[in-house]
Amino acid sequence: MHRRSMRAALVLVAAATLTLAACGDKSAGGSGSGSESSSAATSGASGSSSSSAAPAGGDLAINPLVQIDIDGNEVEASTGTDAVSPAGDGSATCDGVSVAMAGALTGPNAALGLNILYGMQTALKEHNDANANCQVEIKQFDTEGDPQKATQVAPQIVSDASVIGLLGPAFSGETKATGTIFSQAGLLSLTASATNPDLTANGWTNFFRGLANDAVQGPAVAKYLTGSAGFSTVCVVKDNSDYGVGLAETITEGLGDAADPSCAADVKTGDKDFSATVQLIAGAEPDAIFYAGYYAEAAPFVAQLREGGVEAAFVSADGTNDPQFVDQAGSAAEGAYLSCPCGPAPEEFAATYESEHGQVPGVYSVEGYDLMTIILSGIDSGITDRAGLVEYVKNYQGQGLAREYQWDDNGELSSSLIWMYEVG
Amino acid sequence: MTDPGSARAGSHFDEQNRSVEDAEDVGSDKDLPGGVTEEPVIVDVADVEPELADPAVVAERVAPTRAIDTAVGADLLEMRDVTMRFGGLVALDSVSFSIRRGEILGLIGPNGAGKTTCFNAMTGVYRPSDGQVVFDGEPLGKLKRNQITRRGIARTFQNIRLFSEMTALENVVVGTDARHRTSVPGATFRTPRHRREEHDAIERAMALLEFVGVGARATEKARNLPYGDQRRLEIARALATEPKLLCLDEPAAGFNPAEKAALMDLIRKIRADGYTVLLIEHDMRLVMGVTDRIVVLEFGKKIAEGQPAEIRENPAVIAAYLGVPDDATA
Amino acid sequence: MSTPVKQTSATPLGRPHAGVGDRFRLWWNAQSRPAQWAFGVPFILFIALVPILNIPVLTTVGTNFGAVMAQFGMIALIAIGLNVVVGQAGLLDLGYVGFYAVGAYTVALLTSPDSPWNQTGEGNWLSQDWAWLAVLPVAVCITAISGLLLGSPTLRLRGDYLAIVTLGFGEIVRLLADNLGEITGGGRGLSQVAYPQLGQTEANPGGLFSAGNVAGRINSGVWWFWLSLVLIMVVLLFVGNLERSRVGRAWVAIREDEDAAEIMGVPTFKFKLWAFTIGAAIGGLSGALYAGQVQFVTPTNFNVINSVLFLCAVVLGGQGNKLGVILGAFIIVYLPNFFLGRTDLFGIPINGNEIANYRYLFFGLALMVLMIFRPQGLLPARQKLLTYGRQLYVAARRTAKRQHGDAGTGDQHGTTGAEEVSR
Amino acid sequence: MSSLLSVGALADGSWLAVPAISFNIEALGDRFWSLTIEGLAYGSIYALVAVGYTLVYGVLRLINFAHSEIFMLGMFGQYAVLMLLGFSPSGNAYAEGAVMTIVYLGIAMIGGMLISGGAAVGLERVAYRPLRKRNAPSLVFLITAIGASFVIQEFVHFVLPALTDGELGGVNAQQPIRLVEQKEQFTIFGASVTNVTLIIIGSALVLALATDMFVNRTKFGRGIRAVAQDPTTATLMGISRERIIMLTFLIGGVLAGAAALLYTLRVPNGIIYSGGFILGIKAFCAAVLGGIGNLRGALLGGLILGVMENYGQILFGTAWRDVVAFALLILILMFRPTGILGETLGRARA
Repeated sequence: MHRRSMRAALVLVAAATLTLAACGDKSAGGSGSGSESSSAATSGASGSSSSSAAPAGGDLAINPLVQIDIDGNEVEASTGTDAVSPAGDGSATCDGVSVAMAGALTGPNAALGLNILYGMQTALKEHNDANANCQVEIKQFDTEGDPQKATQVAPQIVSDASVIGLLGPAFSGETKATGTIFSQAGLLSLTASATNPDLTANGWTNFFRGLANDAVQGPAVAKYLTGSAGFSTVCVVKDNSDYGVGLAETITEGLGDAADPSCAADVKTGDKDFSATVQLIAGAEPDAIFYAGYYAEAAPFVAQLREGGVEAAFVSADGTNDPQFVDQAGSAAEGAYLSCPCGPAPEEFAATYESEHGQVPGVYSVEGYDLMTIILSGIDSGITDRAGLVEYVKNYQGQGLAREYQWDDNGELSSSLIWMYEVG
Repeated sequence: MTDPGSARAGSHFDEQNRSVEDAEDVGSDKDLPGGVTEEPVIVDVADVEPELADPAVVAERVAPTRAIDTAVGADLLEMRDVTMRFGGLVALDSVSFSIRRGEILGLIGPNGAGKTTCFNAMTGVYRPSDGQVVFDGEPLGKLKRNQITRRGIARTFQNIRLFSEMTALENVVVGTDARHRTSVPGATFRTPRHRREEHDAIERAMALLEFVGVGARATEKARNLPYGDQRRLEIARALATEPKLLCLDEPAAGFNPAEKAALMDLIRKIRADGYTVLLIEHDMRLVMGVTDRIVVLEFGKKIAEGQPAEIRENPAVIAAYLGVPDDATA
Repeated sequence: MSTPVKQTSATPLGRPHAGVGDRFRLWWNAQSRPAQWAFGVPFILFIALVPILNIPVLTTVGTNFGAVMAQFGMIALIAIGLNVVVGQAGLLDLGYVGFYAVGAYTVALLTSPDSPWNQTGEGNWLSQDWAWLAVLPVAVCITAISGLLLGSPTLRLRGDYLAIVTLGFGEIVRLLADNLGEITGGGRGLSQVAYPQLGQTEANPGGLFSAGNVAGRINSGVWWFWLSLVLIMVVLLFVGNLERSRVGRAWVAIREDEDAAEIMGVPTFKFKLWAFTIGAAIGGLSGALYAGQVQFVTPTNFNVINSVLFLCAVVLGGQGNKLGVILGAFIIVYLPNFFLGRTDLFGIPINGNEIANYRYLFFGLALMVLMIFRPQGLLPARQKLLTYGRQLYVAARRTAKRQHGDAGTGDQHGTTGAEEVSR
Repeated sequence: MSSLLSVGALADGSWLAVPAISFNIEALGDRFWSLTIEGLAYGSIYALVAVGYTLVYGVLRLINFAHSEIFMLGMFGQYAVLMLLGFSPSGNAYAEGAVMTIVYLGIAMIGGMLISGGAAVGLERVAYRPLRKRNAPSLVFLITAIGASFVIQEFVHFVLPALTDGELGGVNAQQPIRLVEQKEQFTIFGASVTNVTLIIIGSALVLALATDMFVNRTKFGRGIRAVAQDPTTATLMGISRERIIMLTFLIGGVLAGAAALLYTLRVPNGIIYSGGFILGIKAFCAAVLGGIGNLRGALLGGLILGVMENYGQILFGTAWRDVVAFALLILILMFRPTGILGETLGRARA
């Protein structure tokens, strides 16, 4: 008897499901529509449209707002059309030269590594297509973002004689663990994403950072928030990653009195429920919330903030500056400020990138492209050894898609600027 | 398992499986997983240590070496008004009797009479709700089970509980370890005391195996031994702890008459070697044949105590067992 | 857990020609000590040389083989330690990574310049050169104490409860490292941890153990591997001594039937606590190696999934078998690296990176299949629990031979064995 | 070579810096009731998942480590059903009206229950039954469960996107489909109660009562308790152990599926391949807390854990939530080694 009633229930459910499914699309409330084929989610870092991603929160996208310096003052953007092209003049000759890429290519942190790799590949393709006599190769080394793994990978990079330059490591932790290896081998280590300020204080002569570090981003954004944006109380929330902790520290410092210690909170990477933090913030009634962490947590966090009735501005940084943030947070993301040392991707680049890799450029894709371009231009100028390439980068000065590149003695960019984006 | 407190530790299945497997596997040196039939390796300890071929040497090595305060014939263990309650159930109702040093005492009674509970009270598995167990002049009080063993009470189990992955010899050596003092530091650095104790342990364990008659299977895993040998091995393991009192919980369960006769001989031999023995057994013929005195329990109360001949004639005992033939009480 | 051992799958000892392994074991056990050394030492030397021999298929492609072997050394230590707890004493520990973390953090906290408790440098009590070595015993002791502290309240719990409590402990340790940012650096970790400063040269300013030593075949990874190999030998010796003693027998007895063990006079709680403490100390030792090799410690390296992997190494190799768990550790560490960056195997083109990417999928499947068909692990346990049991093993082999028809040879051994027994 | 140690510096003692942990008792007092209600909502999700652990443990003495993945599959299951119903991922809440929303939620919940229940039964068949036939020790079951857990996670991570053309699974969380917009309904003691909280607590209550009735009142429930208490006797009494075991897994799976839907109402962004793991561990904690093997213990343990960790994260800071949960577990087990309610299944020993 039981069995029969169970079966009957099953049939009923199935029938109901079918009927309802036939009713067709449901439309979402709010500003967007569920099935509308819009060119949604325009990424700030990309400036292009996402084709496959479903429309999220209507037509929200991350749009560049303003470029600021370390004091939070606006600076005229210098991005643009005069960027150095990886193609060069097409007459370069070289043989058996390769560039290594080290970063997380598999595992939970792979997205960031792949963004850089794809950016590099886009540059490489332009170069190799134009220079028939100089076919450079990218050698990929997967660190999984794990410091111990990185120490196993690094010797392979160093001992590969064809590798004359390294783009990476991607994360600060693995850079700390492997810095001595590359430094001792005299191998160029050009990072597109490791933003921990301490990295350039180790005396490594081979290490260059292709973007502003957190010690720039923190104060710059903090000053911008208290200055131009006019916020007087800010809650700083951080995750437990190397990146989040470091960034939160510089932001808090930069905010000074504006940072409200009573609502400073910690979350963990992987958390999806932030109700306690939301309650804490709701009680403090700040003007803005700064979140130091990645989009996977930022998206549910901002959504829950809005559901919890917190209307204060949501500010976050490069870890959140990803189309996925908007996709997942929906309308809650609207109006969020996202800073990034990374520059917005010009449309042409974004289109090429998407056609080659089937996805829109993510955070640091442009850096991957720019830095690869610098290495390639060094190779094109006839450099064939590691020392030569380090020297070349040290003296390099040129325009990239994202910014102008020139390094100081420590390996930091001489003019480190931050971009502010707004979701809208 | 007899102990509800921690018996629930093992799963019910575990127990069930164990007994089922015992039934299937015990005493069968049959098929390997691959279907290959193999003979067991017989390593006779007498082969390794030829002196053990002489029973006198064996008996001497097995004989207890511990000083016992109690004189021969005096009370070694005394149950003083021991009451045991489980919730509303009274399993033992102020039971008093004593075991005298050097005797073989039988403890009998119909099913559920409280024999095993009594046993557990002595060996510290349960603490009496009321009353006292006094052993060798001192109350057992709140001693832990392993401490009680060290004080000199050893037991076997109704449902065999050997360490099945260990060899027969190793099982017995675990028993001898109760008298050893080496701990981690000593063993790690192989101190002289550790070496001495290890030597003693093996020597005594081999003698014990020979004594109970499983010397030929010293290096076999306990679970591969035939059923009867497993029972005898349990006795050897218990003797290895150098007890003043050896408690045997239905050692003849599942034995055929010939094996029972051999067991009776063994029990007598153990007593002759200087041990005191408490025997719980259903088989009346065996109990009557081997014990010096008998205590009869029924419904948690002692109903009779006396020599086998007296017990046989005791009307209360006859009433308790009325209509039930001796052999079938199990 | 009082797990009764089942008969169905294990091949029982005492049936000598059941398999190559058993036959080898009988032969090995019957050898005299010098003979065992004569065979053992070259074998260990061979293992030590594996990372520099550059054996074609064996050597990893995407990662440095020496560094992989260094990691293997650490995980092997972990597996030996966990084997004491799980394999020998039968205590289910799902938070073993906690001890690994305590060991690593002890070293890092005392020697990293990022830490407020840093003891190296001017005016402090640790000299820079010897800091790692000086802190090593400290790390082992502190980890042992942490094991004692965790064990004393929890080891009275039954197996399944112990599992979740240890898992909770492992997580608490990681979360403490994460949350106490002022001391541990939180997510930023502690960098520039001390390491043995040995053999500094012009070309190699950091010395042999420095991560920077990657030139040539004998790089820092190999040195770390050799160091861990030495430590493994020492630990194996001690653990082996324990196994063949009252302690090891007590552990096995507890594993098989805790109640019966206690009734046979085994102080079960005491020996469980010892197992826990010893296991913890070995885990801490491995953690200290980790901190020294990577010279950088963050909480993410110590999450639950690693605990589970360690446990898998033990079960995969064969719990209770010391060599088995080392093999398990090797498989866990080596296999993903084997495929990484490999484009062909024996001439067959493969996409190694893709395979490495799916490693947990394959790993999970392999575990499930293995548990069905070989639950006792690749090398099942055949513990030897007697210090002076050799004469018995000799006799066992002799008997085995006699049963096989080719009698003889062993008699002399037998006599010496008997003498050994009776002193 | 310099000296190994400099004792003077050691004796100095100034090197020892100890961090301060602050307590925010005021905040706890201020928000006590809202924390309690939120904690109960979260706790009832734990409770439903914990039932799966506890029932399987009661019957098989097996820690079904893969139960967290059953829960995770439930999240994907209800999501897939919603997609079939025509909903597409969006950051915004749909406004379908109360009645239709409840109908859709009901269907999604049933979808989640079917997927989870089916997966649990399948897991039992494929992974555990062969082991039972071989009488494997419990560590072997645990390792198999861990293996299965890897396989299910990686299936959703890598294989599912390939099967569904990228619609489901993969490395990122699913874009949420929000059917219910969180709104305050009323307040108790000054604490606001939202519609989502109401749905969660209400559904969990109904399901818990139903399960309790099922286990304690029906023939099948009696079978489960009989097998839990004494499998051999139960078999002799004509109860099919295999069927009871299957039923146990089914109930556990179904409740995990229901919990999955409730969880996604609360945390719409939580639908990711790795999303079951921590929640599963917490639910297992809850089961142990209440006394593993004890149905009501699991329910109680879930609620206690949910409420206590919610207090804890306000008291010590949000980063300490999990520490509070695990420390609570260890503390309680130290004083009550078999959990709060002891270990018997249902009313078997009442």
